[in-house]
Amino acid sequence: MPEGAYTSDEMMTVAAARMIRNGVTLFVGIGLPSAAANLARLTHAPDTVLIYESGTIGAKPTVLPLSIGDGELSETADAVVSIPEIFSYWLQGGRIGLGFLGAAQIDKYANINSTVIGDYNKPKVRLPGSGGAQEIAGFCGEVLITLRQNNRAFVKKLDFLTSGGYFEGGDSREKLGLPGKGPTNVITDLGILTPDPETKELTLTSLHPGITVEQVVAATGWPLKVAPKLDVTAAPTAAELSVLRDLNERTARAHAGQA
Amino acid sequence: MPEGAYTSDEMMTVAAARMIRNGVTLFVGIGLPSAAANLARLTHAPDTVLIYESGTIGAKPTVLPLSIGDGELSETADAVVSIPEIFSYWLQGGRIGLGFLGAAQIDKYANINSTVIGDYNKPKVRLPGSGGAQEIAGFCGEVLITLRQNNRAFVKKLDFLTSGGYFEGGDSREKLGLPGKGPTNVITDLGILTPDPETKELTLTSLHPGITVEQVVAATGWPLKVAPKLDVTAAPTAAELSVLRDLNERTARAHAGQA
Amino acid sequence: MTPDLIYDQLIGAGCVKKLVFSWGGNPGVGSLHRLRDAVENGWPQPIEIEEHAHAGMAAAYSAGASNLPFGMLRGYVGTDLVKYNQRIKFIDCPFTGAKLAAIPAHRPDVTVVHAQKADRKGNVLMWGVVGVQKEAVLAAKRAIVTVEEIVDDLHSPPNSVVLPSWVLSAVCEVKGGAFPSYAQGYYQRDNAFYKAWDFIARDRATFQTWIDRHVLGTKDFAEYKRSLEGATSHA
Amino acid sequence: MTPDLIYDQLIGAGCVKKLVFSWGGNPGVGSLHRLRDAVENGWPQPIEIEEHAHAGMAAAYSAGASNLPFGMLRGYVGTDLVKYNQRIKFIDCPFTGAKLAAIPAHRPDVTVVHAQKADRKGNVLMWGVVGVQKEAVLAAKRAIVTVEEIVDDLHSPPNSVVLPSWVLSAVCEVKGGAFPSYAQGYYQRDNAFYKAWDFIARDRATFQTWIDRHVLGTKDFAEYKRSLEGATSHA
Repeated sequence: MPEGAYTSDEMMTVAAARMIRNGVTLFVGIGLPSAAANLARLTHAPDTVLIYESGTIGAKPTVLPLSIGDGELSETADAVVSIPEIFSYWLQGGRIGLGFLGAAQIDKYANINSTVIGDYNKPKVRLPGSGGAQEIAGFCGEVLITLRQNNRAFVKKLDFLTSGGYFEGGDSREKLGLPGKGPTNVITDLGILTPDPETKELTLTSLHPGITVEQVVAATGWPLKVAPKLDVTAAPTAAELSVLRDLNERTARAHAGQA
Repeated sequence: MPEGAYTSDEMMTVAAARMIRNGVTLFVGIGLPSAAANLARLTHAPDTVLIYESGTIGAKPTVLPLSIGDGELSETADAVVSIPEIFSYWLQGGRIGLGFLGAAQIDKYANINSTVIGDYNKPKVRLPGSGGAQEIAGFCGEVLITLRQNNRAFVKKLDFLTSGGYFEGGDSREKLGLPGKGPTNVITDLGILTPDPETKELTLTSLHPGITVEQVVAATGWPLKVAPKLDVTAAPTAAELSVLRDLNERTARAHAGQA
Repeated sequence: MTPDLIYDQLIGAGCVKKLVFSWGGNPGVGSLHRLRDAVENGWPQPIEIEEHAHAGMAAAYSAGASNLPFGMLRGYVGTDLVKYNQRIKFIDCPFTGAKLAAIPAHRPDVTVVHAQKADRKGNVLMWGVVGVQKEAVLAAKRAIVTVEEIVDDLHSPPNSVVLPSWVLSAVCEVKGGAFPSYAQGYYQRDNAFYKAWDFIARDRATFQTWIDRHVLGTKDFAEYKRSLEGATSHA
Repeated sequence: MTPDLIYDQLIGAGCVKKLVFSWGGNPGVGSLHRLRDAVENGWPQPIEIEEHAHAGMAAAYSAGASNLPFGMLRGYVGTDLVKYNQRIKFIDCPFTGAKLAAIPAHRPDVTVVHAQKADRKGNVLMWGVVGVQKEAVLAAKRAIVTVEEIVDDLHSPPNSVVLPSWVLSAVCEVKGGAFPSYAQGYYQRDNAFYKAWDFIARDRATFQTWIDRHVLGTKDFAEYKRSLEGATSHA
C-alpha cells in the first residue's frame, strides 16, 4: 500500500473510534467494535472503560481478544463479575454510557438483524443471534452501529428485528419505555449516517474521502435521505493508522502462537 | 458445680446438638443455635456444613462468633457469598437441610414470634424482628427450635406470627406451598416437644432428667399434649460437657481481648 | 437490613424519621434501646418503620441495583408481616400460577459503606462478609465509601468484590471507620463497646450525656475516637 | 447461552433434539456450520430451537438456581424474538404498572462445566470469566465438574467462586478438558482449531470423516487429544 493509503475497513474503524469520548463506559462486542474501542483507548480516549459481556469491567487488553472469554480481558480488568450480574446490575442497571454493535442487516430506523436471513422457521442463513445485542441496544445511554454498506445489509425491511433502534421512527422508541436514547451514529465503510432529530430516519451526514453520494445511495436498499450540508470524514491520520496496524499486528502475532 | 452437674442451658444445648446429623447442611443463627451447632461439629458431627446468613458457607469457627459478621466465620469458610446470593441460590434454592431458630414466643403449632410483644403498632416490647428467620422456617428441609420454656414464651396466641411452623395445624403448611417440612423438634430447658404426625400439635415426648410432666405443663400457656410413652433425655455426658465448656471458655477468652 | 449501634445513635439523637429494616438488635448482646424507645414510646420523636425479612430486603436491594421496579421471592406467605407492610404484595407466575412475594426496589438517596482499600483512582476493594453492600451502592442515587487505606495498587484477587470509581460519588480514607464493628484484615469488633452500649443506651439521660460529650462535643471522627478512649468503660 | 464447537459436534453427530441458546456462532471466526445445516436443512435431523437474548438466558439460569419459577428482566420489548418464542411473556409490576419480560426458569437435567481446581473433598474453585457456570450448576438436577487438577488445598482467595462438593454429583480430573477453549491460568484457546473447525464443519463429508476418526474412533479424551495432535492441521 502506498504511504498514507488505507483500506475502507481501516477508515471505518478509525471513524468509529473517533466517536468514543474519553472516559465513557463502553459495552463492546468482538470484531470491529472491539478494534475501534481499543484504538480509541490507545489514542485520544485512554480512560475509556471497556466492558465485555462476559463480565469483564475496565479491561485493558494489549492485544485484541479472540472472544469475550479471552484471559486477556479478565486478567487486565478492574473487576470480573458473573454474566447474570453484568446484565442486571451493570447494563440493565443503567450504568453503561455507550454500546457498540455490528449487524447483518439494518433498516432506515436503525433497527438491526443479527438472527436470520429469510424466514425464521426456515431460514436461508441462520446467523448467530442476539447474544447481548438486544439489551445493549435497549439499555446503553447511546449506541454506535458499524457495518459495511451494501444493498444486502441496508434493507427496506429486516428479515428479523433482533435489536431495536428507533422501531417505527418518531417517538416509537420512547413509547416502548426503553431508557437508552438509541443509535446516534451508523459508521460504514462509505460514510456516517445519523438519525433525523424528529423522524429518526437515518440520514447520510458524512462521506468518507473519495466516496460519492451516488455510491452510498446505490448501496442502500431504501431511498436514502442525504443531509443538505454533507461533511467529509477526515482521512485516518498517520498516528491513527500506525496505532491500529500495530494493534492488529500484535494481535496476529499473539494468536499465531496459539495452535 | 459438683462433678457431673450441669445447668439447664447446658442440657438444652446438648440435647439440641444431638439432633444434628453428621453431614447435614445447617443454617444457623447466633446464640444457642450457634453453640449447639458447633458442639455437634466438635463431637459426633464433624462434617456438618455450617451456613450463617451473612453468606459464610462451611464455616469452621474455633470460637463462637460474636455476630454473623465475625471474621472467624468468613476466614474459616469454604465459600463466602453475598447476602442476596445466600438467600436466593442457597436457602430459597432448597439446598439447606436443617435450620435452627430461637424465638421469643411459640404457639402449639410451632409458629414463632420474634417481632413484638403486644400490639405491632404500639408494642410493649419491640424485639429485633425476623432477620432471616422467616425464610429459614420456610425453606430449610426441616427446622429445630430452641428456647427456654415458660408461660410468657409458650403462649396460646402469638402476639405476632413472624415465622411459620405448622400455621393452623394439619396440612395448612403444605397448602401454603412452603417446601420445607417445618419444625421437627422444639428443644427447651425442660424437655423436647415434637409435632403430632397428623394434627401437627406440639407434644411433649421427652423430659430432661429431674423434670416432671407437671413442671412442663405449668410452663406452657396452652393445655399441653403429652405423649403416652415419655422418654427421658440422656443427661449430658462428661465428654459433651467438656467440649461445650471448652468452647465457651475459649470464646470468652478470645472476646475478652476485644476491648 | 440490620441497623446497628450507629442507627441507635441516630435514632436517639432524633435524626431518623423512618427506618426500613429486617433485624434491629445489638448483635449478640440484646436490644437497641434507642430504637425500642422510639418505637414503643415515640421518644425523642415517633419513628415510622417499614419492616421486612432479610430475604425481602436483599431482593429489594438487588432490584434497585438492577433497575427493576420490584424484587421477587418466595416467602412471606402466612406470616403477619404482610398485614402490616403494604409494600409486600403477591404476584402470580405467568407460567405456573405460583404465588410469589414482590417488594418495591430499594433506591436509597445515599448509601454509605465502609471497605478495606481504595486505589488512587478511587476503585474500591472489599472482602470477607460483603453482605449487601455492593447492591446497596449500586441501588443508590449517590454512594460514599470510607476505606481503611488508600494504596497504589489494589492487587485484587480474581473475581473479588471491586467497586469501580465511576459508580461512586466519594471515597474517603477513614482508618478505623467501621468502629465499633469489624473490618476484616484490620481489626475485630470492639465487643466491649457493644456491651457498654447496652448500658449507655438503656437510659435516656445516660444516652444524652454520652452523645453530648462524644458526638456533639467532638469535631471529627478522630476526636470522637480519642474522646471514647479517654472515657472510663466508654460511658 | 453460547453453544461452541462441542455443541456443533453434538449437533452434527445427530445427538441433539433441541437447543436453548442466545448466541450460536464460532466466536471470532464465523458460523457453526453444523448448527446452520441442522436449522436450515434439517441435517442430520431437524433441530428444535428455543432462542433468547443473553440477559434472558442469564435471568432464567438465576431463577433456576433460586428455585423461582421464572426470571424477570426489562427488555425484549418491540423485538421479533417474542413472536417466535412462546416462553417469553410479559408481566406487570404490581407497584408501578411497568411491563417486564418473564422467562421460565432453566432447570437442566444435567449441567457439565470445566473449572480449574478441586480439593480432595470435591470442593471446586474457578476464577476468571466465570460466566453463568455457578448458576447453571445450581439450577441443574445433577452437576458434573471437570477440573484441570485436584489439589490438597484450594487456597481460595476471599470471595472467590467456590462450589462446595455437596452441590455436585461428580468431580473429575480432566487435564486440558476445556479444549479447544480456554482454561485461565492453564492455557489459551487453541485458535488454530477454531479456525480449522470452520473448514471441517462446513462440509458434511469432511465433518463425518473427522468425527468418525477423532471422536467415534477414539476411546477416551486422552486418545481423542492424541489423535488430533497426529492429524495434519486438525483435519
